[in-house]
Amino acid sequence: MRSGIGTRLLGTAAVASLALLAVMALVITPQDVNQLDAVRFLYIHVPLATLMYVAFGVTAVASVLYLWPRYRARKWDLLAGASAEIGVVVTGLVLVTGSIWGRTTWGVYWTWDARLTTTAVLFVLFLGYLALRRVGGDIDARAKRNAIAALAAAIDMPIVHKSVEWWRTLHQKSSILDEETFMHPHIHGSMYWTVLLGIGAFLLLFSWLLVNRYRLAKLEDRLEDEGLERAIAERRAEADALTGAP
Amino acid sequence: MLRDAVVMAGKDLRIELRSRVATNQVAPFAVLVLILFAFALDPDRGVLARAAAGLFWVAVLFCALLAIQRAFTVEASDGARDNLRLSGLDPAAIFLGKAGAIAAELALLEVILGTGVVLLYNRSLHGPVLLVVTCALATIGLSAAGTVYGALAAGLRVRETLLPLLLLPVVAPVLLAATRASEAALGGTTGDGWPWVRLLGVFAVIYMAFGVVAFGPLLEESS
Amino acid sequence: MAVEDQRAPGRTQGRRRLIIASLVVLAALGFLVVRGLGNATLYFRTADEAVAQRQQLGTERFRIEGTVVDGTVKGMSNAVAFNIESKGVRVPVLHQGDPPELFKPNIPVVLEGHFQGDAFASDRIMVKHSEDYVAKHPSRVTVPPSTVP
Amino acid sequence: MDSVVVHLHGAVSLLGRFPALAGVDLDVAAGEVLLVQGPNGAGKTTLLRACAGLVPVVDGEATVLGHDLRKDRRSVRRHLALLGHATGLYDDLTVADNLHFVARSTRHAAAPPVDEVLARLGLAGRLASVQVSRLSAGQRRRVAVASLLLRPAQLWLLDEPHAGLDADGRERLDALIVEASRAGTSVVMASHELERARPLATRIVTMAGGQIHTGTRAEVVGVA
Repeated sequence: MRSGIGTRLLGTAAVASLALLAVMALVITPQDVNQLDAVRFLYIHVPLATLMYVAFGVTAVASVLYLWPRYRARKWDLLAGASAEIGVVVTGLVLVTGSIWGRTTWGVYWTWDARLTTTAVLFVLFLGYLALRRVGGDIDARAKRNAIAALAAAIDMPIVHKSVEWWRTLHQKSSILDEETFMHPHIHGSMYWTVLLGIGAFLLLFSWLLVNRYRLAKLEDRLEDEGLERAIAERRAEADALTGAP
Repeated sequence: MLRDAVVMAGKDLRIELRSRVATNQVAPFAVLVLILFAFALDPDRGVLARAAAGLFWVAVLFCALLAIQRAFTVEASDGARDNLRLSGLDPAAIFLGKAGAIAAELALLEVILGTGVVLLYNRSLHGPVLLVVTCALATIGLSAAGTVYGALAAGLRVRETLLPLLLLPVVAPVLLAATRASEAALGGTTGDGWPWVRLLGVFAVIYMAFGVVAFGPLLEESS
Repeated sequence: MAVEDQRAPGRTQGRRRLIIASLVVLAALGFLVVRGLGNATLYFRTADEAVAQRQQLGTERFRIEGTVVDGTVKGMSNAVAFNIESKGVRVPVLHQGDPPELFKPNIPVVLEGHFQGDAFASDRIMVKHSEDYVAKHPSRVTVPPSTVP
Repeated sequence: MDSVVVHLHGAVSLLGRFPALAGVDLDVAAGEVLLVQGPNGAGKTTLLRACAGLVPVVDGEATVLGHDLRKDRRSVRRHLALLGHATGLYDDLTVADNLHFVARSTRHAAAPPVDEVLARLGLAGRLASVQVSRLSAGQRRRVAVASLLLRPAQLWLLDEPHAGLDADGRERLDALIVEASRAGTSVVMASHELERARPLATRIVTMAGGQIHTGTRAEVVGVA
């Protein structure tokens, strides 16, 4: 399984849009009236945060599909794992970029407000999930265990979110996904388009990473499968050796 | 199913009764945690009183971890898991029974710890109803989620280290909500506490439902 | 052996249980979403709420939020004094230490500290930004920073 | 009534990635006492665990007591009894506690009372109220054998049943096996102690390399 033309195009598109994003974010867009240059964190922090939800969303959906007997296939487990791995890295980056941005604008690296706490819990939840994935055992048992763990973490998320949303936040509200103001965005002119570009660029990057990580996982899995057929043959030969000719 | 659950819970509680691990090890550990907090924070008496609710629930959480580990170590030994699978007990009933036994142990520990908080931390009680409801729902939630994750980690070699990593973030809302509700109960502003009780109720209901469905597959995997 | 006919009910029972459990989970989450926002006074209190609860708060530590009133900011050596306002209620603030870089009049801030007399003694200023981003030198009108409704 | 209690054809079971059963063919009739012999690692234990519905059969046919194990390996379990290497007893409970738990959880109406079962294995009296952790290995084994009697078993799966038992315990066990088979219970036992197990068996098969070899050739090879 070599990477196909589609994947390569995807990779090229991701790199190109990231380059465009860099130019837009760092050169073309203006300073913010309050935040000055610090506003440029917007173009990386918001896309990363979007990616985080997408990645864990893919993990949750793939886990449901694995547990659904009609759709059960090992690929869903591999996809869930691949997406969660990227998701954890992205969440780490969300926390880092958020902290730096927070220090320059709010004046603090960290505060226990709703949004920050939820994200931190999300990070640890899926860190645990990845640790569980690395524990060995029978392949199908392992996949089922992983899927259950992912779902248990996923249904915890709305609870965590609500439990901390009863706090008011220091974090600003959503600027993009606000249906009332969708046509009159909270973000001004070129800044708005740059955020959208950023989300698009990072989604391309995510798809590219996911495709490659998933393909790698699949190859590893096939390696084990091929070993299995050989193992059955060897096992039978073991019997023949003991009982004379086959 | 309920009858099966009672059989299972009865067995687990009988094990605790005979081995006395809960009373001889976990309870002293809980009191020790309280004393250590008191020792560390005593110079600033105000801090201790203000943090009492949080410290109480952190101590409960530690004990819950120990109780869950213990509940599944018992099953992991010497083919007991096979016997459980062969027994014909409904997996949902096994879940309810185990969670029930853990909840009963935790309830006992909470009484001990609560007395300790009143004595050591110098707090008085204003809203007993709120406090009792909070403790009940938080305990059910903790044991339900803990039993799910205990079973998840039970067959694994690394369960001692994996269980806290998996469980603690999941029960973070319980810790938060129970602390806030208990603070309200201790401080006399019971009105502030009820929304948190609602959250505790939702958490307990969700993990009970999840455990009833998920325990079958969890018991199956790992041989 | 009367096993064949035992299995079928066992299976449908499992499926029914799964459906009921899923409904319970969804209902519980839905309940949380609909009824969740009971009281929202936990991360910070607005200036007017803090004044209304002045007696109860005593010298307890809490977070307070309000917009910095223009013309009240007085810098001192290693301290700054200003007023914050929320719903027409003003609270005088004395902050120990340097304010963050982006601190200026007419923006909402969250302060950590406690009441000292009628003034609020703060030791941490966090600048609260709105979700509005506006270019620094636009040809259009700037939107005033919003605070909690 | 189906007189074939166990029917395996080309059954494959994996332990992780290892094919412990590599295509097993086996039929066991009602009331039969089958002895499975074979060297260590031949797959005897996995065979018994697969029949008990504990290890999944991933390929071939597998029907036990009328249950297709490839579709559903859970519902067969309450109809059989397995005596494994591990006794599966709770160390902190007493002998009687353990048996009471088995009796209550299986809910088998026709099972003899626990006291009677204790007496049959020579565990009545003082021993019954001793914690299992204080028992000797042989005594633990007896308790595990006792729990067989509390299960509603149409099929007994015995893995090295004689191991660890003293002469008296072996006598009692042999009597139980004979009695059960007369009552129509099928018994499949894996054993290395052939001189003990052979007289009990109505049929003997040999296992090697995850497969069963029936007939004379296996007898001739006589792997033990």
